[in-house]
Amino acid sequence: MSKVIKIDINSKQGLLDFLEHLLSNNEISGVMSLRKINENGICDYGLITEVDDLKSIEPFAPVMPVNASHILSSITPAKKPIIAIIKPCELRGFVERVKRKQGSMKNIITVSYTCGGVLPLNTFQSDDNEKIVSEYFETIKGTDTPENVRPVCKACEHFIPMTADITISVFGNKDFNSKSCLMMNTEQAIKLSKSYKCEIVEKKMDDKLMDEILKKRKAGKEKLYKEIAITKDGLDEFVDIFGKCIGCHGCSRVCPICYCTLCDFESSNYDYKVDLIENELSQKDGLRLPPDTIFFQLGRLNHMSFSCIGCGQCEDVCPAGIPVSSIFKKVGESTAELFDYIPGKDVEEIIPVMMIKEQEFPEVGE
Amino acid sequence: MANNGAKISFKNGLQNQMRDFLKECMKKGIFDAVVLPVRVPANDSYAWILMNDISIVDQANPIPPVMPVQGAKALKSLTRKGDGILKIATIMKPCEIRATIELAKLSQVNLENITLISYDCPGAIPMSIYNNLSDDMEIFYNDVVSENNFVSEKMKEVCGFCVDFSDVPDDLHFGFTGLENEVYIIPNTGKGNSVLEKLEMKSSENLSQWKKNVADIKKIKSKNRIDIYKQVQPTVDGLDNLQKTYEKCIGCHNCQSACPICYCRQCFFDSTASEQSANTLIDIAEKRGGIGFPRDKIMFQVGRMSHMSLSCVSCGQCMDACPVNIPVAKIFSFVSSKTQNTFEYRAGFSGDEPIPLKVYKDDELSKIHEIVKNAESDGSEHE
Amino acid sequence: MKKKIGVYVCECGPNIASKMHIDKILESVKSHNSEDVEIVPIKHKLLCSVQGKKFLEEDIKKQELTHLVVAACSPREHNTTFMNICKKSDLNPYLYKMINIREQVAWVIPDKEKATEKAIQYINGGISRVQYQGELFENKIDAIPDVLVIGGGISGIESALSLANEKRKVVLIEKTDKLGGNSVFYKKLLPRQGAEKDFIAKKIAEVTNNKNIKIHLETELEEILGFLGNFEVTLRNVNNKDNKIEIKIGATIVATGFQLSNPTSFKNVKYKESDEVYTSLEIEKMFSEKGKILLSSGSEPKTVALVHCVGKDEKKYCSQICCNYMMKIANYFKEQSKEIKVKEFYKDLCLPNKDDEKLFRDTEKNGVDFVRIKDIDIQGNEIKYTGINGKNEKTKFDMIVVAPPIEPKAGTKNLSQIIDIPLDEFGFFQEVHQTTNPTGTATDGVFIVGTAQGPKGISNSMLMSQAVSGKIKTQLIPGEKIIPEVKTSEILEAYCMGCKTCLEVCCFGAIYFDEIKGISRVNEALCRGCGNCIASCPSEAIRHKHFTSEQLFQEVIEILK
Amino acid sequence: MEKEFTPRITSFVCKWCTYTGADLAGIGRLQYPTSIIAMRVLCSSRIDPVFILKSYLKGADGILIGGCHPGDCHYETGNYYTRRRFMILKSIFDSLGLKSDRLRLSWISASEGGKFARVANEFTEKIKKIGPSDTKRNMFL
Repeated sequence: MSKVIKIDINSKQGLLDFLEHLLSNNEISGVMSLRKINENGICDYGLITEVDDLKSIEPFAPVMPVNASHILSSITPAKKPIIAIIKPCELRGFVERVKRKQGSMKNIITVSYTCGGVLPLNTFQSDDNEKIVSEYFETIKGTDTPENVRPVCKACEHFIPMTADITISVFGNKDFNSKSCLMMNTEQAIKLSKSYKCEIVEKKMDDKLMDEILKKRKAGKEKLYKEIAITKDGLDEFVDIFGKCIGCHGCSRVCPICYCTLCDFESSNYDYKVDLIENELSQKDGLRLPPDTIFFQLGRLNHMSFSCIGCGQCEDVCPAGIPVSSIFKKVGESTAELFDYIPGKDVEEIIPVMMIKEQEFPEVGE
Repeated sequence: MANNGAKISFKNGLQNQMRDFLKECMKKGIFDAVVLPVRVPANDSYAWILMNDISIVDQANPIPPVMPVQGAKALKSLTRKGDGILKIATIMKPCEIRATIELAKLSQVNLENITLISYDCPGAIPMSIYNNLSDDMEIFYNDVVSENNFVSEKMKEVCGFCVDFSDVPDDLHFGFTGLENEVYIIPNTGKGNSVLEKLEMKSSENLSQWKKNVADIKKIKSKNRIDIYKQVQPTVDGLDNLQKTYEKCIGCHNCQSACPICYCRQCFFDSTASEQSANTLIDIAEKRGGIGFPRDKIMFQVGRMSHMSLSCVSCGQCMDACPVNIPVAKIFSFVSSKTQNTFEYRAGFSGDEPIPLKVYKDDELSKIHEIVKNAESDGSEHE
Repeated sequence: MKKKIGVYVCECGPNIASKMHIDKILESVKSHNSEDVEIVPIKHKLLCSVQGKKFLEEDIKKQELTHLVVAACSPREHNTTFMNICKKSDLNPYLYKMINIREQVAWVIPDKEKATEKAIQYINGGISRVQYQGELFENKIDAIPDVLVIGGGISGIESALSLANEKRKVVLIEKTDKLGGNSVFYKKLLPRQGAEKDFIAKKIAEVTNNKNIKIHLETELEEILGFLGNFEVTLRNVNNKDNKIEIKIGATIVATGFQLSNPTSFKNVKYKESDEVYTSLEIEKMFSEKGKILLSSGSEPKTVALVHCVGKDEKKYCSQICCNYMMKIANYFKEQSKEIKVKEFYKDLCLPNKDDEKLFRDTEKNGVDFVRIKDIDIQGNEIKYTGINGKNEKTKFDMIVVAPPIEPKAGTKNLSQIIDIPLDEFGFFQEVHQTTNPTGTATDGVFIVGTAQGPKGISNSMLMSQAVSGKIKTQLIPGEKIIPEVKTSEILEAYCMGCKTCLEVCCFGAIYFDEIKGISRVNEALCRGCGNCIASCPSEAIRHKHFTSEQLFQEVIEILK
Repeated sequence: MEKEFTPRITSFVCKWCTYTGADLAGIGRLQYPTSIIAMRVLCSSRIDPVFILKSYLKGADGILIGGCHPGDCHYETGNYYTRRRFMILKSIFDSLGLKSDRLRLSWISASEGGKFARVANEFTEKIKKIGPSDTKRNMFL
């Protein structure tokens, strides 16, 4: 049970009203949210500090131009309270970044919502934006995930925010367009809302409904994993998947987990003297140039897979159309499972590579 | 450019002819290895493969319908740390050769043991189109090559206005514009000459007809180019327009990493030097009422232009890699035509011509004196 | 500059020569010759001999080698030998690489052809790698030879005494108001320890009078910072915590000792204070003070039970000393009066020292009964036990003496946090390795001696103290500088993102966080060069000197050829 | 008949335990195949999984990591990290259908010369059974 603010206007307006109140009373210094930047519906993330500018926000827009955790990293530690309205996977991404000291939860009040999925950038930014988006919202009033969202979204089981201070019910909320419910999950949120005059009730999330969505998502996951399943041992299938990689490393740059200034795989460690390459050629019929194109994928998996939150950003920016995110999500689940780790679940949890347990994997090494 | 070349007639298609040519060279020990595009096992793309086995050459396609990785990048990965023992030849599209030459000037490629071969280029199909329809596109592109079609509309937009589809300072050039079932092998350098000599091929054929054919296509492309630049110009005119053009930019910097010229290990615009602290960002937001993310979209784009536009070869890779379909390549082509004109420089046209930013001349850029003078007099008026 | 790499293959007498074709090896390494590299392949009968060393030293100079590869025995045997030769020949010793073609080739591969092939591969790896090795310089730093000893028990006293001299001062701190620790209460030491109570008293007098030892009683450690040769230490008075002393020392010995566990904390021991049940230490105290062991009523006990192994099952370790001292106590009774009936109950007898067996036989001869038991219950003055034959018995005694396990001194946990040395599962200080390095700790320059490390008798404690003194004497020679580990990690500022992963995985506290720049940095003095941090860093922002990824990779590639 | 397949195995072993164990195998004149060439590092935790990957993709048929037994690490806890990292990599291999059998982690102490020889023999046999790594012939890697 948590305290819930009820407002009898649609969810977006309700949230807006709440934010306007907080901003104009200096309870917070800014709001970070998706906002519309032109009449075609294109959105970017904005940090808004003026009450008048709040009107442009599109807090629930089903698009992810950037994984917001990147932005939160750049504006934290914040000296004054900021409300960040982000998607559940972005929040989990941020939690993972905070664990790696790439951001701070200090003064960040997170607002998130049950998420119906994100449309690929190209779908969202099309000329039919308005129509596509309204269809999207119509669909997610029920428990079905829209067909045109990112493939990983259809397979996402973590559509309920894990650590948000305030949760809003969007996916599966049939009253989305008539009522607003802001669930205050933490002391910080309750304290913040004290000055806001409103009806407060005790309420719980509709577990049955959420279970129904979860069931469908699980089925979606099964389907996705079947599509990308590797059926035979050996390199061939793996090369089939990643063979078209052009080595642009766009996936790693947009990844909320990849936080390095310079990716190891772009460092001079991977520049070879020509005689080394020629020597390798002497043992093989042919050699791909640039070398290590596919190695990068395995290497990146090794560095971050256990923290992969499956946001799908990598897949969206891949110019070669590789199902990066689907693969990474699947592999990530297997590596995280080794340590009973759920990325983004708890900011206090230590990432698996930073700690050890003496009594684990007893069979390994023998 | 040479005035004479060797002429070969062929029956089984140009690509086969080119493969045979390479195989012959390898058999004779003229080249130890070649770098060629090979279709990947899943058939949905091409990869550059360095091969020394003649039988593998048959798997390669010297004129591939797409350009997933700019060839200059492949050569860079091979020879950035110097030349090797093997004599290596490569067949690449003209823009790839030009980028290679630019990179050589920046010490990113070592051409000592490399023989560059190019051809009259019919263009490349955008990756996103090829990816899903690769088999159809193969057939289509084969027809384009065999029909000698240099103005197909299915190609990347930059290809449509590429006036340099044939002009390229390669060692050897396969010229076939306007010819039917025959091709000129044109030696443009000493290296190219010696290859033909070793093959005992005489380059005695006069090229004037072919050159005229090329010039005809060039005319069409030139016109396209003027039209495109006219289109582009207003979209980047002034800060507001620039902002509007780039508003979709998500800051992924794919354009930069796909660019053959951007050779930096760490882009300046990704480095800590370009980072702003959280407090600074919040202060800016408070002053302006709000800020958008990612930050510095224009800074990155214009900054990148300032860094590399002099060497831009308009290969279009940036546009292919852009996940939000910003016409980056058209803009870069437009801007670099201006910057390169300023120094009467053409990127990748001559290995001997130094990159303008590496040298200076005493008596150049007379215009700037006027600009400085005008600025000064403006200043004095205000005083 | 052209690299000139000497490849010296040692025949090691017949050890290597008879197992492979050395000339073939010498011929094949020439394949590395190129425009930039010249290989000088040379074989020698026995490079580690006096002549061999002289030859190598002179040849490095004569040939003007820039790099050196020695293919011989295991580096465990002669790495240092050849490094020293490099130094003598003005070749940076980090431009040399040793290849083990004896233990790991000649001796494991009987087929001569195959052995040759493997040796070539192995040496090729070395040649490739050595070209990527860089010069490293041993950075000499000043070192303070003085030592801090924590704990004024017998281990601490012995450590202080064996270290202190004109050139090396010792600071000895003790939490209580007197020196001597537990042993000060012993009436007698065990027979083999020879001396009587005087032994302890004499040691205390010696340490008190030694002008090179400064003793602080009622003093504890507040803070310790630094590394081997350079520790900054703050001490404070136990009663007045503001009363602080700051000192600089080069090494620290932890000798905090033990205490006996409270016997009533074990489930099979139940008695009240009024009951005639004593711990061994209480008996020692009583005997020392009164000269006699009496019941609380003042009369002499007629029947005495000595119970070993109390709480051993719960503690899960053997205290090692109880059997010995219980026999000593049994003899106290017998000396006091032959009439006293003494029975010793034990589960296992622990008689590890060479004259323990004699003690046992003498005690038996003295009329002491030994009863081996499976289980025992002490309820007041009554003992219920199950004999080895499975029979249950019940007997009352006038006096019962129990030997509870020894356990780490109270405050050990607290100290472990201050000094940053982990404790083992039993709460004793964790040594580096029980077998190979029982006195070392995670921090170079901090040692553990005596029962602070684990249960042991006085003789073993003395042994440890003297051993550690020896170690310190060789590591910190007055007037000489020390050379910290050269093969350390270094963090490349530009690449570090400050995620602190390396900081978490480092066991030696050698990485700290630079708050201003928001990046991690290495304290090279503390770094032991294991390389764990390097593998933990996804950005490759850490470089392992002498084990760089590039160097290792060169070797891999060559071996994969 | 085809030439006998001699696997190429890269082995990284820690200086304190496994390397010493390997020496002991030699001192005891135990035999093991030429495929194992032990590369000495100070601690098994130095072995970045990326290194294992690199070896694999550059044509190693097998990769052997040798370290001290858990709890015996000369650097206290290094090998526990080795174990975690190894597990992550193994899991990735398994999920992608790459043969994780080609990777092996073994705890071999300084006194276990016999174990070193046994592991070297066993692992080589196993790799022989699996056959040459397909990384060697795949030119699209």
